[in-house]
Amino acid sequence: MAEMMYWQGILRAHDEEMARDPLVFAMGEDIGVAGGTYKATSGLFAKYGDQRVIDTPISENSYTGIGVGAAMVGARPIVEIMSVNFAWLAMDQLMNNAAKIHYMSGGRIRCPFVMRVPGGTAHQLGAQHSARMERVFMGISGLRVVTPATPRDAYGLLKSAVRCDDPVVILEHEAMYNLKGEIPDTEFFTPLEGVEVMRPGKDISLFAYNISVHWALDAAQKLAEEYGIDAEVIDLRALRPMDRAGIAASVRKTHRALVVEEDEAPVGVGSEVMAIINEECFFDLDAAPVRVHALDVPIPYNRRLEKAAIPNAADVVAAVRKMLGR
Amino acid sequence: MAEMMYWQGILRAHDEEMARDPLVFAMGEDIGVAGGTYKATSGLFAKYGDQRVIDTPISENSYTGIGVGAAMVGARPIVEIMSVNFAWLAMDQLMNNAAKIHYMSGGRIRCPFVMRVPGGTAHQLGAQHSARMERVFMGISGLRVVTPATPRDAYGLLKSAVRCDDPVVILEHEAMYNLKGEIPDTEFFTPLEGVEVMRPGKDISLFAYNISVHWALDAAQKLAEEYGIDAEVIDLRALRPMDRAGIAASVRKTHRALVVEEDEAPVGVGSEVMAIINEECFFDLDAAPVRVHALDVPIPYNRRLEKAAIPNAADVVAAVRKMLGR
Amino acid sequence: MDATDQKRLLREMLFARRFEERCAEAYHERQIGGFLHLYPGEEACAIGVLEQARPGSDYVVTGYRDHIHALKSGMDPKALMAELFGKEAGCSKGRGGSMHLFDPDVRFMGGYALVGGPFPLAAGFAKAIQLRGGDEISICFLGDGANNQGTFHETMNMASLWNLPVLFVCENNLYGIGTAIERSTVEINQYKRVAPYGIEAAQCDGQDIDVVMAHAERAIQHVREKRKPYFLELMTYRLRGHSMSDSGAYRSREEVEEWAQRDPIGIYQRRLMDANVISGEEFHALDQAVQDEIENGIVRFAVESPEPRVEDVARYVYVEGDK
Amino acid sequence: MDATDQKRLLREMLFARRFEERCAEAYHERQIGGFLHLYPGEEACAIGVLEQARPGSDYVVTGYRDHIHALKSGMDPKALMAELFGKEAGCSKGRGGSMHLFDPDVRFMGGYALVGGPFPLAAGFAKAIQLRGGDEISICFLGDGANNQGTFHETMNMASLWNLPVLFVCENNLYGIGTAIERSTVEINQYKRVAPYGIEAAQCDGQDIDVVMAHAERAIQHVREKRKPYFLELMTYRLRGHSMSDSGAYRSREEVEEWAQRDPIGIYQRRLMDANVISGEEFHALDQAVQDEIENGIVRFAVESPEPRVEDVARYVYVEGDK
Ligand SMILES: Cc1ncc(C[n+]2csc(CCOP(=O)(O)OP(=O)(O)O)c2C)c(N)n1
Ligand SMILES: Cc1ncc(C[n+]2csc(CCOP(=O)(O)OP(=O)(O)O)c2C)c(N)n1
Ligand SMILES: [Mg+2]
Ligand SMILES: [Mg+2]
Repeated sequence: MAEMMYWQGILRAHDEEMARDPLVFAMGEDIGVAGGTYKATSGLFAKYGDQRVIDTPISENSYTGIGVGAAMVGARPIVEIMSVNFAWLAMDQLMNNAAKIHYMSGGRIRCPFVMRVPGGTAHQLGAQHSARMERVFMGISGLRVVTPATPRDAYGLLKSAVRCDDPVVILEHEAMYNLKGEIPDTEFFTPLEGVEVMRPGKDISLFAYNISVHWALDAAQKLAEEYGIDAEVIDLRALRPMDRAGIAASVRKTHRALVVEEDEAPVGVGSEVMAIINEECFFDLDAAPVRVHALDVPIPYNRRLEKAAIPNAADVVAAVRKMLGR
Repeated sequence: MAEMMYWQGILRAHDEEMARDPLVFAMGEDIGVAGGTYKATSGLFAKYGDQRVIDTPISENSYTGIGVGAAMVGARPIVEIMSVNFAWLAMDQLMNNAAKIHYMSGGRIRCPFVMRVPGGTAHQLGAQHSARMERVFMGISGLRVVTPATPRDAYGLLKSAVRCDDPVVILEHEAMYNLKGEIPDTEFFTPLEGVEVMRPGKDISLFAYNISVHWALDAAQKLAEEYGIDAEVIDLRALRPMDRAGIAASVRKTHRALVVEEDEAPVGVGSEVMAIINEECFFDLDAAPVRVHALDVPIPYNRRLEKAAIPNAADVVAAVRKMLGR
Repeated sequence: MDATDQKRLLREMLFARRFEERCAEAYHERQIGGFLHLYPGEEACAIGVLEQARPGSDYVVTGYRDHIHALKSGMDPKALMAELFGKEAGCSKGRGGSMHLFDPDVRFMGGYALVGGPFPLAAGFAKAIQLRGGDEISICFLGDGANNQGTFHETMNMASLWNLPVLFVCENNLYGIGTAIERSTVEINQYKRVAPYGIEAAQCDGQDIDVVMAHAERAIQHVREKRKPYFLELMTYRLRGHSMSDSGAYRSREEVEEWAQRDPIGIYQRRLMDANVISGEEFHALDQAVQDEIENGIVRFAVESPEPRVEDVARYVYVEGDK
Repeated sequence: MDATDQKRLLREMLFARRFEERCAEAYHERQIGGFLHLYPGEEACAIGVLEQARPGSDYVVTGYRDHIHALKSGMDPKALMAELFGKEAGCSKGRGGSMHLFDPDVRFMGGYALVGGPFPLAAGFAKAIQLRGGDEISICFLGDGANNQGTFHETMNMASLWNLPVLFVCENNLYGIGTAIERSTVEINQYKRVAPYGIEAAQCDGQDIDVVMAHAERAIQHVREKRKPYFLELMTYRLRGHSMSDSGAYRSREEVEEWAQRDPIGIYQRRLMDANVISGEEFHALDQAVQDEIENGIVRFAVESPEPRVEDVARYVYVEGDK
């Protein structure tokens, strides 16, 4: 078990999969010679050459489509979109083609396409470079959407995604690439479905994903230490399909639910988790479920405004205390 | 008060606004010489000429961006995207620029941009031509999103959108252009915010929008006639921003809620309405709120499968009966 | 090309014509739904080009006007017609319809409704070929209107930059739905648009299958041997509307009439008759046989095939869910 | 151009250089956040082209490397620096930052972070001009890398087809971040890429402001009088990294050194000194004055300006919400 950074986990997954299968290849802007904006593909160009580690022109929709086409005939592309807002440019190929081809062809064509997308609010990057778009990817039938909260899952989800015969979008976080954590030395695969209980608890379920898992864990610690509240922290991890049973199981145990997300609220992960809870275990609830989320604004540049727009562990603590009246 | 078709309402709104203001102009594929796929711009080319009624090349992202640019300096574009799936191609300009420019510029630039998008599941058009994408538009701060259920609102919402200084997306329905309804002879404007009670009732609130308003109304009639259930039908109409107070007011009255949408469930209008109800009036609920929605599949071509994928009035009736135990 | 092959080609074009006409009928009888885009007038394009390719080995992709490309790629016409009828025996199991034909067994990769979408897919097939090695190529057919989509520009650059073995065939029929090419496009000669990408290109008559084949041969050889893209523009015309709901008001009667004179089947039929390869009677018999096959072999099959089971509506969303 | 104007131009370029260097310092001191893309080495491009335009009347738009375009368009440098410091007095009220400068009062329309996004916006400004009448034009500056985006192709076609009065200026600095132009683009001469759109185009040295001005004059005259687009490619080089986090490892020391010899300020300074327009002492004094103004007039203003009120974070989402 070695301590590695988030980006190193991603790099290791690339390397193992590329060494194993000559049809695995990586594409994206500045991923080759430069090694990737976040180093997640560093060294691969030298090792695997320019046919398998491809620096693309700034043509998001078409290099995505080239990846989709290659996947349709058996190759295993890993396409990086440098920052999530740029994914809007690639949605046509991703949504209209990758997501639908298996169904439209009556199951005759498979599309083992992987897209990696750094996103989130980093540091004052402004409205056109700060966003989470999970809501958008999650809305489309045929895609799988996962998002790692730890270096271990950054590694394990990419491994699983490359082996999966469905198109998978992996949402990473620009502020998490240097996060450290343990990754087992032997190969392993994080499942593309199912939640993970990051901290068991009995008083309330905190549902989170990606960076907000860390806010939830911080909040849970503080709630335990200072307020004697025992919060369960659930990493949703697989955003599509979502693990309805896993969500319900936790709520049945704690009878209270809070969803914390970096994104603004309307039509997002929080609303979907709430809807699932309503559908699965409404009468198990002792209190109205709560969303903790970003303000509904484009992300501002000014650092105070930016901070004000994004939730944090303290917001979770406050919301839980309010819900439990403590 | 004249009876008009949905497309005629849209056409009348175009015509009135273009006659009034020389900076109002329309763009889209085949909207000019051919008069538009659904006739919604027919006759305008002859009346206003090719500088104001523009047949575009098949270049969705850029003609959308041209509209956005023109709007930023005071013109009033009405851009038609021929069918909603093509909007994926235009998302970059819509989401990254139109939605954010007012905020990013600290309020210094306005973007009175209007996009009209026919969508929905028409008749066996298949996965790449059948979709509702309100979930996608609704998720983005800075946009307004509305959707007319009647010819009156098809007229009134476009009128309001053209006069609005914010970017507005209007979601129309490919199967509704020939729908008939009354439109007042004098000019009027449907508000871009707020719900409308289409049928008052006391036993349950049926939340719907666009085509599903008609399913809800049909269901309400049947519920009243056959089961003595008095359903209130609410046309959500403004999907962003959503009228939280209007939604809550109805639930406080009926204590039961159902959302019916043409779209598949995850991360959509239904989940957002449920989340709002949870947040606004959880303890007013006598039963778990329910979503009636499409199956979570790309829309199949075969007509039976297509029918099976999309909900209808009977599904609403069944869900209500189940909820009320009658 | 010997007489047998010439007769076969004539038959293929005639078959394509009759097949499409029969589709139109079935559409009017509401046996076929959705959007239906037919190919009459353009037969020499798909058939001429693919005559020079290696069906089952080379990948083929196109837009929504895809029936004849699918057939010439080797798709069973019964599976095609059954698809249009929405049947389980259809090439896409009734899930796709006219715009979404697929047959990976013969490497016919679709069938797409979004204009411009297939450009990058075709380059992607070529990318996979490049990784695997071998001398297969990828062939992409699209219309003139598609060239205004950003994917055209982006894909041409990458295909050339990365030496992808892909042949782009532009079927220039002078219109995108109701918009005449000169109203949407500055450079109406499409083959001239790829010069900045360093892609070799040519333009030729798309109504004369011999001309098409001659150009396609060179084009395919270029792609196959040089492992580089090529762009071939075929000047053609659709004799019917864009789709079944098209009034056609945007074209003059004279224009349509002029092009009808250059019907690819008429041109080739006259040529073969002049050369005594086929007689008027033989042609008539051929036509009868074709229609008979379509009616009794193909349409009947489609009519009699079972519908997909409604319980299976959620199958094929994920590969996992296939079972 | 008389000596006064020549000195003014030299001062403007020097001001631009010192302004950017001071931004880099402020970034290292964490007074400026986010992404910061600086312009040293490219000053002659924005300043030379816009010298020929009509600031406040013509619309100007560019990407994220936008400081100098904003200044030359007439933006108050205090408002610019305050924006970088995230202050309420900033040109975008602290909401935009370096990549999103706006000043509609002088028709500087931004400041965009997505590569290729401004192409259609610029054409849109031109469309509005066309509807209103008048002889204003729209000017769009973007890099070489942006030309691989689909919006380039789509916008060039429409701008030409509809006779939109827009000047596209390509600042070809040979790289898109760390990718050399020949690794991303088949045709490295960018002005040749617009031929299929029927757009007049030229390429020239972007380091010599006299050359830039001569070409820009012709280009702007073409757009203003003919009411048609024009494409001007300026060959240039950025002497710093792409943004503040760039290691620069992808360029050789020799290459950078060679281009540093062709620093636009050095070229112009030498020319004016040779012509006795300015002496070495005068230049030194000018430099001192510029630095003094930046430090004591501009940076101080930015430092002392108040932050936006956190309560206002949700303002400016909708126009309605402005009050
Ligand atoms: C992205 C997208 N935009 C618009 C359309 C609507 N549309 C369908 S076919 C067509 C015209 C295409 O013309 P062309 O490429 O010349 O092909 P043709 O039909 O003439 O063979 C258009 C605009 C679409 N299907 N997809
Ligand atoms: C749509 C989009 N894709 C990718 C990026 C990341 N990116 C920022 S600048 C840049 C290079 C642009 O190069 P060029 O257009 O030559 O401009 P330069 O920075 O050299 O002035 C890239 C790839 C982006 N900002 N937007
Ligand atoms: Mg055409
Ligand atoms: Mg550059």
